[in-house]
Amino acid sequence: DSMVRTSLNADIRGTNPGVTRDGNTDEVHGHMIEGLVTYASDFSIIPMLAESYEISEDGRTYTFKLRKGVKFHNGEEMTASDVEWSWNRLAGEASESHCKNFFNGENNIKVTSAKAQGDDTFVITLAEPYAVFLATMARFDCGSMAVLHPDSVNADGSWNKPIGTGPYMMGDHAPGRYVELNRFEDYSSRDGAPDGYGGGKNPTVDVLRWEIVGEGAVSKTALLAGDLDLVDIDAMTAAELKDQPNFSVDAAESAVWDTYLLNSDDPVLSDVRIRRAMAHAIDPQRIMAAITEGFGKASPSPVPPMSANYTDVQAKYLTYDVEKAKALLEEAGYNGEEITILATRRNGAYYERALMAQAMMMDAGINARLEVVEWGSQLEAYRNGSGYQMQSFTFSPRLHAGLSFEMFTGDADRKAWKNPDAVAMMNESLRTGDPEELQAIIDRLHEAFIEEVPAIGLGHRTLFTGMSSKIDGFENWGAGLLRGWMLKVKD
Amino acid sequence: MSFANRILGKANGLAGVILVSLVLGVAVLGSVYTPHDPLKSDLLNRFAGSSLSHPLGTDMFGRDILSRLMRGAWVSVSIGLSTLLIPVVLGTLLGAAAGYFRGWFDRVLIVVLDALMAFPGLLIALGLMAIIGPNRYGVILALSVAYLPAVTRVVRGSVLSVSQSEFVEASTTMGNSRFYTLLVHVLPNCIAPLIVLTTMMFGWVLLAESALSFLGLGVPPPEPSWGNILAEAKAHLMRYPMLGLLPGLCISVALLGVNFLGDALRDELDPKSTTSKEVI
Amino acid sequence: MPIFVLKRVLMSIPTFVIVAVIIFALVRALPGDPALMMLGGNIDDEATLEQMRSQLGLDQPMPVQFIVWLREVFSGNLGTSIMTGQEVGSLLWQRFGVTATVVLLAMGSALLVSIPAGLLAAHRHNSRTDYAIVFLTILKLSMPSFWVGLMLLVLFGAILGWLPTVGFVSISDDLGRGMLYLILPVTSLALSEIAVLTRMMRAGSLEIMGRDYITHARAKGLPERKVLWRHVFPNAFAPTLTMVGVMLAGLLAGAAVTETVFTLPGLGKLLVDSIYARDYPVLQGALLFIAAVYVLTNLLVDIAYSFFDPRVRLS
Amino acid sequence: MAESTEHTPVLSVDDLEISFGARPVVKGVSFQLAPGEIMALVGESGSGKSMLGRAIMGLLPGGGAVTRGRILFQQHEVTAPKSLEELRLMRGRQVGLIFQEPLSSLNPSMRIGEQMYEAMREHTDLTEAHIRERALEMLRQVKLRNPEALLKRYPHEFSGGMRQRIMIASVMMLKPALLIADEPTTALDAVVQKEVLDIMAEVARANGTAVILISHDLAVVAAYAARIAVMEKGILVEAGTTQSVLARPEHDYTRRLLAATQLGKPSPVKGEEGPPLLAVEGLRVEFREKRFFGLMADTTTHAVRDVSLTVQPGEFVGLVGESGSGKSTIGRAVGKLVSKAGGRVVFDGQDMDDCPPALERRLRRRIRFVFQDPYSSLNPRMRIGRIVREGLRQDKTMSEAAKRAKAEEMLEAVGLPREMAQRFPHALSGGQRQRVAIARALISKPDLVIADEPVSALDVTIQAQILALFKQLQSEFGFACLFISHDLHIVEQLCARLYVLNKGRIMEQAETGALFDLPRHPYTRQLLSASPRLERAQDGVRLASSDDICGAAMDKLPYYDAAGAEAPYHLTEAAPGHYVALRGAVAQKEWQ
Ligand SMILES: Nc1ncnc2c1ncn2[C@@H]1O[C@H](COP(=O)(O)OP(=O)(O)OP(=O)(O)O)[C@@H](O)[C@H]1O
Ligand SMILES: Nc1ncnc2c1ncn2[C@@H]1O[C@H](COP(=O)(O)OP(=O)(O)OP(=O)(O)O)[C@@H](O)[C@H]1O
Ligand SMILES: [Mg+2]
Ligand SMILES: [Mg+2]
Ligand code: NI
Repeated sequence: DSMVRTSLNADIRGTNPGVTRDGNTDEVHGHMIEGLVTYASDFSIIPMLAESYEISEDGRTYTFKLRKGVKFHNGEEMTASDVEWSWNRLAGEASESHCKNFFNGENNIKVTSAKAQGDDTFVITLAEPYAVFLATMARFDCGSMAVLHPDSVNADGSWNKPIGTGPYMMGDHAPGRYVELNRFEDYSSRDGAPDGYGGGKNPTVDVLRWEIVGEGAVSKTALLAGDLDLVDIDAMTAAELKDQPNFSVDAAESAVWDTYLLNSDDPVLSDVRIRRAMAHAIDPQRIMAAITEGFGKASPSPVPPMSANYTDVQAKYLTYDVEKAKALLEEAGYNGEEITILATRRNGAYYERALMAQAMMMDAGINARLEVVEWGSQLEAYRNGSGYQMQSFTFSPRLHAGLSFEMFTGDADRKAWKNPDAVAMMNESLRTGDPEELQAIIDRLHEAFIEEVPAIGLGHRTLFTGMSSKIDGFENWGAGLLRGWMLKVKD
Repeated sequence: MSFANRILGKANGLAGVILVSLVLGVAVLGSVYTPHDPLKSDLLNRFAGSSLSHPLGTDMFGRDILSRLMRGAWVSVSIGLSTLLIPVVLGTLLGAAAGYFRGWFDRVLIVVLDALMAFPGLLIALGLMAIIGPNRYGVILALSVAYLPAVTRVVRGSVLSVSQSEFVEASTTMGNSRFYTLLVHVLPNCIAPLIVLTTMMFGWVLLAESALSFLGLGVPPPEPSWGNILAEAKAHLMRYPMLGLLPGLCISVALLGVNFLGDALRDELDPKSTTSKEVI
Repeated sequence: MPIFVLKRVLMSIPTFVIVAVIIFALVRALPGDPALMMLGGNIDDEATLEQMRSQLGLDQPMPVQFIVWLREVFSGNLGTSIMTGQEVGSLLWQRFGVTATVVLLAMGSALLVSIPAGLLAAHRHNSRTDYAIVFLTILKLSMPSFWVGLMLLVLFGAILGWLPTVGFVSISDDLGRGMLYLILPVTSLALSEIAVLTRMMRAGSLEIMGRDYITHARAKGLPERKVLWRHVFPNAFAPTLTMVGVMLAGLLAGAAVTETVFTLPGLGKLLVDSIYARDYPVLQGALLFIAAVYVLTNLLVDIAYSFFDPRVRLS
Repeated sequence: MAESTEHTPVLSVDDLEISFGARPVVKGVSFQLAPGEIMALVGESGSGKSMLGRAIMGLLPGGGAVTRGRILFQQHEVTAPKSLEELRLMRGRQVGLIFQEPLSSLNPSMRIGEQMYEAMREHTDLTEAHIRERALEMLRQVKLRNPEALLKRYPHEFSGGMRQRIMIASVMMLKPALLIADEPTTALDAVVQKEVLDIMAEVARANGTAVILISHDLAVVAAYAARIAVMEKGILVEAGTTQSVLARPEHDYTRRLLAATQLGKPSPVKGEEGPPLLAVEGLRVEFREKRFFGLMADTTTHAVRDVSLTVQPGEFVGLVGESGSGKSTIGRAVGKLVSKAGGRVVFDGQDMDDCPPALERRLRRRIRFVFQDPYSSLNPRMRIGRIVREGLRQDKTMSEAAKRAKAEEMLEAVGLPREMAQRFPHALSGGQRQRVAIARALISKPDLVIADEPVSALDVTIQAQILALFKQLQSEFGFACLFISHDLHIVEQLCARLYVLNKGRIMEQAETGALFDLPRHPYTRQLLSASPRLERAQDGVRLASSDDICGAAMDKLPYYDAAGAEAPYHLTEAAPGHYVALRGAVAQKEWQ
């Protein structure tokens, strides 16, 4: 049997997709389950278990035609009633999943009905049209609203095990030690090449095994020792491994956005000139180069470069210019008030980014101070939108340009950008179904973003993967999730 | 011969004094003068090798390593010493009282200590930092609390043994108060393990501070301490081992000094050691 | 013995109550919210957060939460993990098994090395052997255990390729392979312990070395080895023994660093993970469990203590 | 191993000098010892006797070294051994050393049995059972009762004399070719002392063992040794056959020594009438040894049973009795160092168990102790000066300097040079430590001194000096003393009244004069007759024959006998102030 051994920095939280989950868990689940639609590599939505879908004129009714002959891991064939059951599992009243709130009107989208029609049609009706409905359905944290066989739960309704349609099925799970998935022999692939999280999936590796390794240095050592085949590595290790014979390194830009959130409610930072001065004082290019060992480059817009909505407009940002920064400070009457940057010692260079920003701000005459706290504390400050002036922060991939702004724009405490005009624009971008209109709104949003500086973008994180030379077929993509079905093992 | 001369007359004493003075000297110097600003980063000059202006090179942010180590010496040594204060003084008193008076005091203390020890240092550190905020007092307090039970238990154990001695009984029969007996007769005879433990703890504190730093709980960066210099170097150990070896070396030197000095002190306090014999 | 043990166990009940209260208060005082941690940074809406909170029972007032927890604990139910949904009781037990194996093996081998080394250093006081032993132990004391662990891993795992770098096989499943996985963590832990215990042992022995009964033992014509072993050791061991107790308890409570570096699914790693994830049930359960381990270990040490010093009576 | 023949000496010491640092403590000592010969080494306390003994073993304490001369034992050059192994093989097997201070020489954490066996195991091929048999036999020979049980016990559970006998047994068990016995009987009463020394002499004769008997007791020496060597200040001042040295002492020191054995007329210190200063009433002390944490049955030692005694203000009271009879325990009970199973201790009209702590502490300060084992009662980390000064700690009226001066004065009064104030206890000789303990007790002018064998390790000249000091201080500030001793002559000199103790019970109690003149209880008579003494003859000093001890009333009374301890015990007044223990309740008139 061929096997690929990779690592996770923490154990999966469970086997119940969309319910017991976190980032690591989603990656494992993603191999076992599929939804009706999913993301392509440019983050557009493509059908997955649906053969095709149609959106009604008024944009409220979505009709999914299901693919035929798709088998569950237990050998049964997928029907529309399974889809309806699965939908209710996550989005129904009794759902334990956070995904339920995405569809019950709590957050813009209200699904009024989701019903099977016959054996191969599934229809969802919305109370109001909403452009990102499909993108929401495809969310990884909901397992793309995974379609599961009802036997996945026990008779009493409690969770048993995932019986999905994905190319891999659940294997051995030794808690705290490893998770194994076995290739699903009867997997019915779509035609064509793999595209993002969809397209044709023709798995060749029999067993995928994730070892739980809490420490990056250890997984790297294990890779060198040949005990692991494929691991996520940091920039430093990538630079080091690059030239080693039996290993290869993949570096790919992702949609993970590294940024500095500014607290506009703060007395000092409420002056936009100060915020702008800060943006001019910070050089994203140098910082990105430093934290990626030269692999990555700056891309300060919240919209990721691989997005279809990333244009020349999004490439603009307040450039590094110390003189300008000083002038702005002068103008704003800045008087050496202390500005603290909140950061944490956590993977993801939060601390390093903060430190470099601090040094640069000091150069421009800003009295910046670093405050390093434990992650839990920073997260709390983030959520409350208070207790910080500036913090280095990272947002996980948002695969719709509107959502890229939504993640820090809105009325909630935690959102850095509360300007009503911006919020309105952002909401608009989520509603429109017209691509051109969307692009126009996104462009306007970006201009306003640069103008008002609610956050200072740095760039989209470069993800590094180290592999032994026997691994073939690996390709990273913007969402950063491993796609084990593309892997091949050389002999 | 004076006390100082006797210490200096021994190989370990001499080595201890030299190393400790070196470290203290650098620490004091580092608190007022460093060749470069230890906080000043220079992203164009990262991981620079040794040069005239940066004799030990620069780190991942282009900061001068020598300057950071010098300032770090001050921070680490002052934290290390202040951290030792609470557990050693309080632990000795508590342990001594428990071991000597036994009875309910001992029992209650043991209960409290067991309770205290049951909390991992990390948790205590987290809790304290939440209350005091992430600053060096938090570090000092958290580590002090973490090491208190060890000292208390070790002292208590020794006191249990020593207080069975007849000279302790002799003191009691003289109508000396129990406190006096404990202080003058019992404790000085428990000094050996205490010295060893204290000198070892100095090292633990420096390293523990490093571990805390890594979690964002130590001395708040960018202020350098040997511990957080070490912690920051972790990611670069393989490629730039010097970043980790240098602070490690500093810690080793300080520890060697303190431990040698402790050994010499122990020897000196041992009435049977040959050098302490006043020849008449 | 049973009476004594019973008394001590009864005595430890207040410890547990104190511990339980402190645990609860401390855990709740930690900054950070489990629901928030669980969702990571991706908080998309308050409703989700609230839903998560009520699922975890965190929306109840503190005292209610405490009573609920205490009641559950007394009925033997430590709850389920927020993180993984596993039963906390069985989770702890399982993890403790791993930690205990490693820690006890390490402590055993550490004692085997450090007692003779400490005795030897004291015997050859101020000789080159003594200085060498002191130097090595101090050197070890100044090396972070994380670093030492990693170096061992790199050397034996990556460079020499003799030992596995990741994974774990329980020795109850496969003794031979299990041992293979244990060598490095045990060595790494033992090294730290050796450094500490050797120094304690040396100091204790120096103290005893000058006693008249040691001279008397020599006057009997005993070989030096026996003098050291039979006369110096038992009398010098007391402070070391206390230290063993303190360390053993500490390590059984979790050797987080070692477990992280050597990918052992042990209690320490669990504890640290649960602190980071604010996994209240696991954290609270683990702390209670650890308190029990402490009480028990220290009890054993106290019993052993009176064995080494017959004058100290158990009270 | 080469055999030594009759005419070649087993041991020859040649111009030996031992120094601590630059200070020699043994200066140019030479002597030879033939196989089977018993030589006594007497001399001033601190004259280097113990160091000489230890040098022969090659076991000088740290800091001490042989700086000149050599020691040849059989073919082995001890001062320049070929290897350390050579010395080791010699120790124990061929040269046995009985240490002067038995308490600190026994390993506190090892059972007595183990400590006895291990040397046998090392040096012989005997089986375990044999070794145990030998150990039991040896313990029996030194008159320890119930040796099977003793083997399992720890040193701290024994009385001073018992430990000493254990030491003797464990060393003699190996039948060495040379035995160095350093003050082996300081804590033994006359009866046991005689028996133990007889055994030693017999073993020596049977095995051709040469013995160096270090002793302060010239009477003992006269009884057992063929030759005497006298040391003073590190120099061997005189050596010769016992007879000639005793009869015609040549050196000045020897003469003084012999002169000091004549203690002159007893001058007991009588107390005042009125209420007693110290009254011990019905004291009982038991040691309960829990086996296996109380799981197995307890073994209980009744150390003191129902003892009542009084000490009048200013009175010296003697407490004599067999080793292990509970003398020290009574003293310790008064000092609250052991817990009482019954009875009361009343000091100056105040029940010590029933008074507020502050008052109790004030009372305690008026009582001072001299412990039987001086070494372990001195804090090893305190200099002598400070130890003595500590006796004055409670005196708030005196300045530090005055205390210092007083302490040095006191040191001189007990015959120690002032400079000793700077030393630590381990750097003193046995007798010197004993004197430090006395100085510490007397310096604060207490009302009561409980002195447990305070002069047992002192040579007679210093003994006389100390006794004189006691008397002088007594007349100066009038303290009372409970004097615990095995040495009847000293007791006779000092004490107004005597209590004779056996197995935790008082056997006889009377004024000293009356008791010595007319001892009634058989145990007292035995004690008196066993005690050797020197008497002046025309040609110097000789050993007095011991059978002329007044054989008083050979009555047929049912004396209480410790062997039948279960019988009812009754203390009856035989004459005014003279009490004797009888079995059962015998009416007084019956025997008057
Ligand atoms: N460790 C030491 N350091 C320095 N001086 C010492 C040491 N031990 C003994 N002495 C000194 O050496 C001298 C001889 O001591 P030693 O013990 O041989 O006397 P001793 O003749 O046995 O006396 P005693 O009859 O009192 O036991 C004493 O004056 C003593 O003070
Ligand atoms: N701590 C103890 N544990 C058990 N038994 C003890 C203890 N201390 C003393 N004994 C026993 O009590 C008895 C009396 O001891 P004590 O020391 O009073 O005798 P002593 O009269 O002073 O004898 P000596 O003249 O030999 O010193 C002895 O049999 C001894 O074994
Ligand atoms: Mg002597
Ligand atoms: Mg006694
Ligand atoms: Ni021979």
